[in-house]
Order: sequence, then structure tokens, then C-alpha cells
Amino acid sequence: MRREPRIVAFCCEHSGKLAAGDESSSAALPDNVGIISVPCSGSVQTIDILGAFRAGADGVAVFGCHEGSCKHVTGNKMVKKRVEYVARTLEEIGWNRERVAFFPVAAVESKVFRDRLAELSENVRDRIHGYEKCLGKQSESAP
Amino acid sequence: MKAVSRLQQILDDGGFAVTGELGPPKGCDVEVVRCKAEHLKGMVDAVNVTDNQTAVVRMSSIATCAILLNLGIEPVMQMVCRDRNRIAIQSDILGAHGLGIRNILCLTGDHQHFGNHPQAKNVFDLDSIQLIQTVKTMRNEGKFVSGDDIEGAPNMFIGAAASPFSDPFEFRVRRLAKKVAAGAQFIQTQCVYDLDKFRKWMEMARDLGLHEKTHIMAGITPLKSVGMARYMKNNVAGVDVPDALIQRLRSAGKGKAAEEGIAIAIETIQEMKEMEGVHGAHIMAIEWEEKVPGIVERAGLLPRESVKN
Amino acid sequence: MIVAERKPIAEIRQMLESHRKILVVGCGACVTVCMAGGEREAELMAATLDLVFRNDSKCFSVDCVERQCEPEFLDPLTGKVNANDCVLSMACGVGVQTMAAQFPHVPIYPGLNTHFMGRPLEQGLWSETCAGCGNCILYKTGGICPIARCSKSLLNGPCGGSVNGRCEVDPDNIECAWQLIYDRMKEAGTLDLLDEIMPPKDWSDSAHGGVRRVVREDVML
Amino acid sequence: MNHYSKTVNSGVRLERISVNKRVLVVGGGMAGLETALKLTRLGYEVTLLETAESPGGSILSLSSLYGLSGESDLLVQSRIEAIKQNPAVRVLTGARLVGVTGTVGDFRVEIEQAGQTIENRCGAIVVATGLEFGEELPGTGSPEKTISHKELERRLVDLQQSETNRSRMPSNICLIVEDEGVDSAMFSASALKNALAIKRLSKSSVFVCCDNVNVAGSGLEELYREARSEGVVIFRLEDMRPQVRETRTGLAVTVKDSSAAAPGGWQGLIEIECDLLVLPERATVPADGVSLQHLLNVSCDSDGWFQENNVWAKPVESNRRGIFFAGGCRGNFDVEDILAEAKGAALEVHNLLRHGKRLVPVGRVAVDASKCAVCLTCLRSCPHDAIEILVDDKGHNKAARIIDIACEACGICVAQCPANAIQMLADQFRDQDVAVSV
Repeated sequence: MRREPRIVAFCCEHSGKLAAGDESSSAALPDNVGIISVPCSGSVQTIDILGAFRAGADGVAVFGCHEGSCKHVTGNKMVKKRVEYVARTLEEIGWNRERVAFFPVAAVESKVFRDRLAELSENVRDRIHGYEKCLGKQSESAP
Repeated sequence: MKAVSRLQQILDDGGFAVTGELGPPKGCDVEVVRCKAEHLKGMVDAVNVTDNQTAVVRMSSIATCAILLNLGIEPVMQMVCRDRNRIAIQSDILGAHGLGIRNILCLTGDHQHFGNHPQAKNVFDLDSIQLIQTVKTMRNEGKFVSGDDIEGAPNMFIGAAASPFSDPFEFRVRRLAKKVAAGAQFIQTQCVYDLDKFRKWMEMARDLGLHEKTHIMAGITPLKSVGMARYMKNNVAGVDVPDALIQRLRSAGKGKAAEEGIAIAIETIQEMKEMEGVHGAHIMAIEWEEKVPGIVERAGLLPRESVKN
Repeated sequence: MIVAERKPIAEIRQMLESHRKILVVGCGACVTVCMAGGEREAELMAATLDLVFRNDSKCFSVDCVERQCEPEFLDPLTGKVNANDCVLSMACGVGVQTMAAQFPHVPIYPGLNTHFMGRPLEQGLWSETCAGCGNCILYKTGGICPIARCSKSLLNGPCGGSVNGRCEVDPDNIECAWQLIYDRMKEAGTLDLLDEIMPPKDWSDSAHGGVRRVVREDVML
Repeated sequence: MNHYSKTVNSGVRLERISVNKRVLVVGGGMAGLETALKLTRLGYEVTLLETAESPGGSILSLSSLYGLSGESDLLVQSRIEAIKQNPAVRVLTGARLVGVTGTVGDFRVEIEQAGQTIENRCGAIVVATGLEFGEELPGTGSPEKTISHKELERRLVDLQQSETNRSRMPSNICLIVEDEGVDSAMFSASALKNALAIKRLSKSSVFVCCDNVNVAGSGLEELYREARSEGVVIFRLEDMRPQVRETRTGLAVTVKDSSAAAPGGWQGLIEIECDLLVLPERATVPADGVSLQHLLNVSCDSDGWFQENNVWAKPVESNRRGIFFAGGCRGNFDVEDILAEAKGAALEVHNLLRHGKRLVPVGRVAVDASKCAVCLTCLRSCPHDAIEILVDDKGHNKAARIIDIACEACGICVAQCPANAIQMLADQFRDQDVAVSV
């Protein structure tokens, strides 16, 4: 049976978290998405992202403020570089680099937030099904 | 001191010397050497043989020099510090002398990064100035770098290169002075296109009296095309082709650029003949040896006087 | 400090293929500071390998010691090392070898490529600065080492490949050390020092003289 | 799977920390003067630094640019007087800020005045270093026919003084008012004022090319009408910068006025023949403003103005708590804006230092000194300058330390530390959270 890709979204509490809305908000988030609120996207460590994959996530999104709007000035720029580093590491181990992405979003851009998540889910979906088919045969076959 | 080579004889006698250059083949086909040598024979006083230039593996400089000697051409053996330590360098100098080679041009050598073995480990045990000093000590004092005595010292005419167009410009002449102090008897410069800058450099050299302590020969490389001129300007460190020159090649029109390049080379040589302290021209016709006779002739440098050792 | 860099995962993967229980050990000294093998990087390495081998039922554990190049700091690790099949050391080559000497019966693998002695030019960018040649000449060259910082280790001035202060070997990334020396000494009014010909260097004090040692008998026990 | 748990202990507490109620204001221009006055009214003692020999700032030399009536002169003069009378303000002229250490509530500053270095302590710093106008004009290939607005004003003064100068005024004058998107009432107003002056003093034709005639200011609407009725021709520039080319007799300026364009037909391209072109000078950050940015370790935008346009920071706030900006140093031209900012900065300072005490959460972020390699990564990474290196009695570095009063608990240092030596104790997610969310 086809399952939805599991997505972990690290969300800056000044932008991504607000864009995600809370449980009472009208447009609820899909079940396959887990939100983790962070004080600044710049506090998301490389190990946290890898940790999410180890815990079984299929894709990881980091939502931070738009360029020039980070409350902590450089946090979004820093995490962008870390996300790129993880993407390269994923590539190195034979995974698809598109499993992880940084998305700039403003607190009010609730739709953008959902669109980006949907994008990531789409990117990841095909991969996981291909991957699950080969499970047990080859270890590195996760595309 | 008695001249050890025809080149030294001409220079010491106050003549305007002409040297050519021959790049050994990337294989063991001696015919290639003969063919190139044929163009140069009788047209120049001596022929430089490059030592794995731009760090591309070729037939060794010493062996090629020996082949030239057999063809009746006087070689200038180029030796770089990139590939040999002081043991190999001194050993090769002894061997070269044994084969009858009497001119040596001491160079640091291009970095292996530019060649066909960028993975190689370089040596640079000595630098070019230390190499000059080494050859001089071997000849004058009969001693190796270590201070050990040589049994039968090599008698070499020692040359060095100068790069007037590299940076820092003001340090270039000081470095030349160091080479002369180390024992360089003749100097062959990097190709000259920017005559104004060269004149300035010569003036600085004359201020230090270097033109009387060594024989400076100007490097001449005829440009084949606009593309080559641009390449030299942008990609070869220490070569500066003025825009006016490139424009001149361009306006020569299709198929005429090569002819114009040769004309420029001839004019440059003629300028050099008039410049105080310049004692010769070193013509580096890269893979274009067949043009050398024409250049030498049209520059009014023929016949090359026959000097006996 | 000693500057190192993580090895490609593919190479590490090959080393570890046949082992099941793997201990990744970081080092708290130079490689922590150059972001190559500290506790954080050791954890990252384990996490990455855990993904690589996710279907191979391997078990990774992580530890970090003060300095891997000192046996005393390795003693507390003995139990852990013995409980594992092999060690992936995230130290420089010195640390890896100290570890290998300390635990002769356990395979010790290097997780890093050790590059050079250098300094950070900015956060995240390190440059080679000392070649450890054993005979310092910095007092003659304006405090800039031509052996480590000139591509040809020239001692008597710049070669013809110096253009606009850059080295022709890689103009974008390498400064011409001799231009730096020249500028510095010109500023200091000590250019005359450069006119002296530096004789061929005695390389016997450097790596070319055989394995080197430094002995201080007065501090020996 | 193998878990490495992060050691977490909770121990965040609130502490009352004393803060210094003296405030340093850097720059004695309109913004600095106003901030100082407002601060004294709120009960603070102020040290006011001015590099020049007397306060007043660039507004005095630029007053004609601002001035519709010379009122800006008065605005400044009255404030200078008020400052002089005020015992709570210590004015240091000919003085420069040369060193800053410490953090909010307790900055230690070094001031250089007449070759002497004065040390001072303060709880907050307000930067009001202003702006300057470069004389450099974009090249048109015809320098003698191109002048700055400032130069035009000099000529207008000559014109007023002598009849003979009037006949020498070129017959066609074109004024361009646009500065790469900077839309300021000051620019358009001064251009209109000057255009009107030319009209009244000579027989010249005057054209004004303007991004947007800004009439949001007192008297500006009237000025605009007056200029129009006197025969000043105004073009509105849109999506095309004016193109200037030389002609045999003078200059030709091509502008595109879309309000004149015919839909689907003529695009509104108009060529103005003129023999004098007046271009706006560029406003720039003065050199000492740039060095101040380094000294204070505050961020600026790509043009060098203090304080990037950041939605999270209030206009006058910097990335460092306790350091504020006001006025021209932020790229502001407008007198009203400058005064409003000065007030804002004073209130922010008040908010921070009131009661001389500040309640600070302590221990949200903590350094494990035994793990710290003193690699300086956190020190370099912290956007708020809230990290220092602890030093022992002998001056040896021991470990990094979080300066709680300046810390914003963003977690960037935690993420950067290669030794895992910094922990976030509050509000931080754990690995378990990740596992749960998956």
C-alpha cells in the first residue's frame, strides 16, 4: 500500500511556526507532517536534520525568515548553508538531495508554507516508493 | 677567462648573439629533433633545449642536447629545479659536461600543476638562484654544494632567465642582480611585447650596472594569430601583450596576422639591437621553427659569424 | 593548528563494511577547532553512517576525548573500545596512530584526511601557514613563510608566475608569498635583506632527514 | 538505532541586573540633539559626542535643500541652545568614539578628544552619525554643463546678488530628481523651490524630471502649484532612467513620461534640449559612520546604512541590545522622520534602562566549560555579541561564557559549536520530539 511520505518541518517561531498556524487554525496541516518549533532557524543543527532522517523521516524542511528579515540577523543564512551541507551529504550516500530543503517564509504566508510542504512531499513521494520496493535487497538503494 | 662556448665567445667579443629554442618531442622520435634542428642550423649561434617545459613530459634536455651536438649545433641546456634534488642536478651537470654541453640555463621550472602530471610531487630542493650558485661553485671552486671536492670540475657558461613583466615590478631588477651576483653570465628574458615597460626595466638594470656584468638577451616570440596574442596576454604569467599590438594583428586582416606577427618580431629585434645593454635576441618560435631563418635574415642578423672555440 | 577534513563517506563505508559494532571517537583538540573531528563532527559521522548502513544492523556509538595524541586520554576508552569491533578515529593522523598503538588488537580507521598546519583566514576557511621545516627563517622574510606559502617554496624571491599579487598556480585562491614578503619588507624599510642570496636550505631538519624527534632531557622523567 | 541523549538540566531563573543610566549619543546633528533632549526629559544623563567643533550637523550646510523657509535652521539652533542650558547633557565636541567593550547596561567606551582618551561607561548607545552628500555626479561626458543641486544653489545666491549674473543664466535648465528609488520629500521640494527661484530670477525655461513629486509635507502642495503656474515644466519619470547625450549645442535629456503616452501608440518619450543639467548628489554614509559599524559590531544594509530593513527589529533597534540608531545614519532625509526616530530611540532606551535595573532570564543557554575548546566559533557566530571569553586572573582564556543580559536565546551558538559545549536549556526541542513528530 502506498503511504504518505513522512515530513519533519523545523519551523522558526517567528515565521514558519506562525505560518503553520496552530491546531485551531482553519487549514489543518496534513497528518504526515510533524512540526518542530525552534527559536530561530539558525538553531537547527546539521545533526538535527540527520537525526530526523534516522528517526524515519522521508523529507526534512526548514522554514525560516526571508532574507534580511531574520530576527537574529544571520540565522537563516547560516541554516541555509547547513541544509546545503546535508543535501550534499545525502547525495554522497546515494540519496536524493531534494529530501531536505530550506524555505523562506513570512509569518503571514500560510499558503506559501503549505505549498512548499506539498512540493517537498511530491519530491519525496516517488523516491520512497521506489525505495521501499527495494528494501532488503540493497542497502543503498534509497534514491 | 677563455670562452667555453661559441655563444660565450660571441657575447664576450661584444657581438649581438642570436639563440633559438627547440622543444624536445613527447616521445623518442629523434627525427622530430633533427627536423626542427634543420631550420635552426646556421641561423642562430646556439639553441636552447627546454627541460620538460610547462611540466609536460618530453625527451630529456640532456639527451636532446647531445643529439644537437651530433648535428653540429651548439645547445644551451635548460635545467629546472622542479624535478631533481641537488644530487641529481649536480650529477646531470657532470654528465652534460661529459657529453660536450657547455651552456646551461638555470631555471626554477614551471609548477607541475600546469603539466600532464599534476599529481606529481615536486622537488624544488634548490631554487634557480641557488642552482646558478651551484654551477658556479662547481666550476670556479671545483666543489659540490656540500663542499666536497669534484674530481674534474665542469666548465659551463652559466645563464639565467629574467621575467621583466611579472610582479612585483620594482623587485624584478633586484632579483636579476641576485642572479648576476650568484654567477649568471647571460640572461634570456621572457618574451618582450611591451617595449616601453622593457625599456624601463633595462634602464633600472643599467642603473645597477647589470648590463656590464652580464649579457642580457631579449626574448622574442613571434605571434601567430590574434588568438595566440590574447592567450599569451591573459593566460601566461609574466607575458604582457599591449592592446595596440593585438589591434595591429587584428587589422592586418584574415590570413595576414601571422605575417604581421613576424614583422612585429623583426621590428622588436631591430629595436633591441639599438638598446643599450641588450646583447642578443633569444628567439622562441614555439612550434614554428621554420620561420626562424626568415626572421633572422630580415632582422639583418645574417650571416652568423663563424667563431672558433 | 592541525587542519583536517572529513574523508569521503564512500571510502569510510568501504573500511567499515565488515564490522558490526563501531565506535566513533572524536578529538577535542585541533580537529574540534577546525570543525573536522570534534564531538559534534563525530556525532554527525555516526548519524550519517547510520543512514548509510540503515539496513545492515550495525551499531554506532560515539565518544570524544580531550586529545587523541596522548595515551592517558585514551585509557578511559579501553572498555568501550573492547566492546566494539573497530574504531573510527576522527583525529588527525597523529591521533589515529596513538589510538592504534594503544589498542593493538582492534582495527583503528581514519575518518579524516589530515592536511596541514594552518590558521583560519575566516570562519570556515583555513590556509597552510607553516611547513614544519625545522629551521625557521621567518625573521628573514618579513614574518611570511615562503616555504609553506610559495607554491615552489622559493627562498630567493618570486618566480615569473607572480602577477598582481597572485600565484599563477591558482590565482583565485593563492596569494604570491613573495609579493607579501616584498610589500611587508618594503613597508618596514628592510628590503636590503632580500638582496642577500639565501643558500640552499638544509632539509635534513625537515621531513627529508628521516623521522624527526625532539628531545628535552631536562624534562624527561 | 543508536541514541545519544543531550544532557539537559533546567535551571533558568530570573535575575535583577543593575544597569547604568547614562546614555551615550554619538553625533550632534538634528537626530542626536533631539535624542539627547528627549532622554534628559525621561531622567537620563547623556554624553553627546560630536566630531565637529560645534554641534549642528550637516543639516546646517544643507538647510537650503530642506529649507522652504529656513525653518530647519531654527529647529537645530533652538535645540543647540536647549542642550547648552541642560545640565544633564555633557557635550564633547571634536570627539570621536574609538573603543567599545561590554554590553547593554554596562558599555565601556573610549572617546578621543584633543589627543586625549576619555573613558566612559554607559548603559546604552544611540548612534546618530548622519549622512553626507557626495559631490560626485554620474558622468555625462560634459562636466561643464552638469552641476549638482548644491552648486545650483550657490549660483542662485550669486544670481540674487547681481543683475549681471542673471543674463549669464543658461536659457534651458533641466533638473533631475531621482536617486535610485530614494523617494524623499526633501529632494522634490528643494528641486521645485530652486526651479521656482530660477524662474523668478531669470528668463530661463526650467524642466523638472522627478520620480514622484512628493507633496506630503506642509507647504509642499502650494509650492507645487506655484511652480506649475510660474511655468516650470514637470515630467514624471517611470521605469526608465533619463538618458543624457551630448548634442552640438548642449545636452539632450530623454525621459519617458507615461502619463503623456498614448495607449498603444506613442510611448511618451520626450527629448529635452538643455544647456545646463542639474543632477542629484548621492547621499552616503560618512567614513566615520562606516568605521563605527565595525567598532560597534552592528550590521548594516548593502548600501552601508545602519540597520537593515528587518521586520523583527523596530526601526531604531540594532542587532545588539542597547545600541540604537536614529536619523540620517539610517538613510533618512526627512526632518519629520528624523525627529520621530530620535523620540523613538529615546523611548527604546527608556524601556531598556528604566529603574536602573533589568530583569534578565539567566541560564537559558549555558556553556560546559570543560568541553569548550575556546575555538571562538560561537563568539564569531553570535549575531547579538552576547558571548565573551572568560579569562582567569593571569589573563588565560578558559572558556566561552554567555552574557545573559545581551543574549536573545536564538540558539545559533548551540548549533555552531563543534565541541557540543553549548546547551540550550529552555524552549529547546529534543531528539524525542523529532521521533514523536515522525
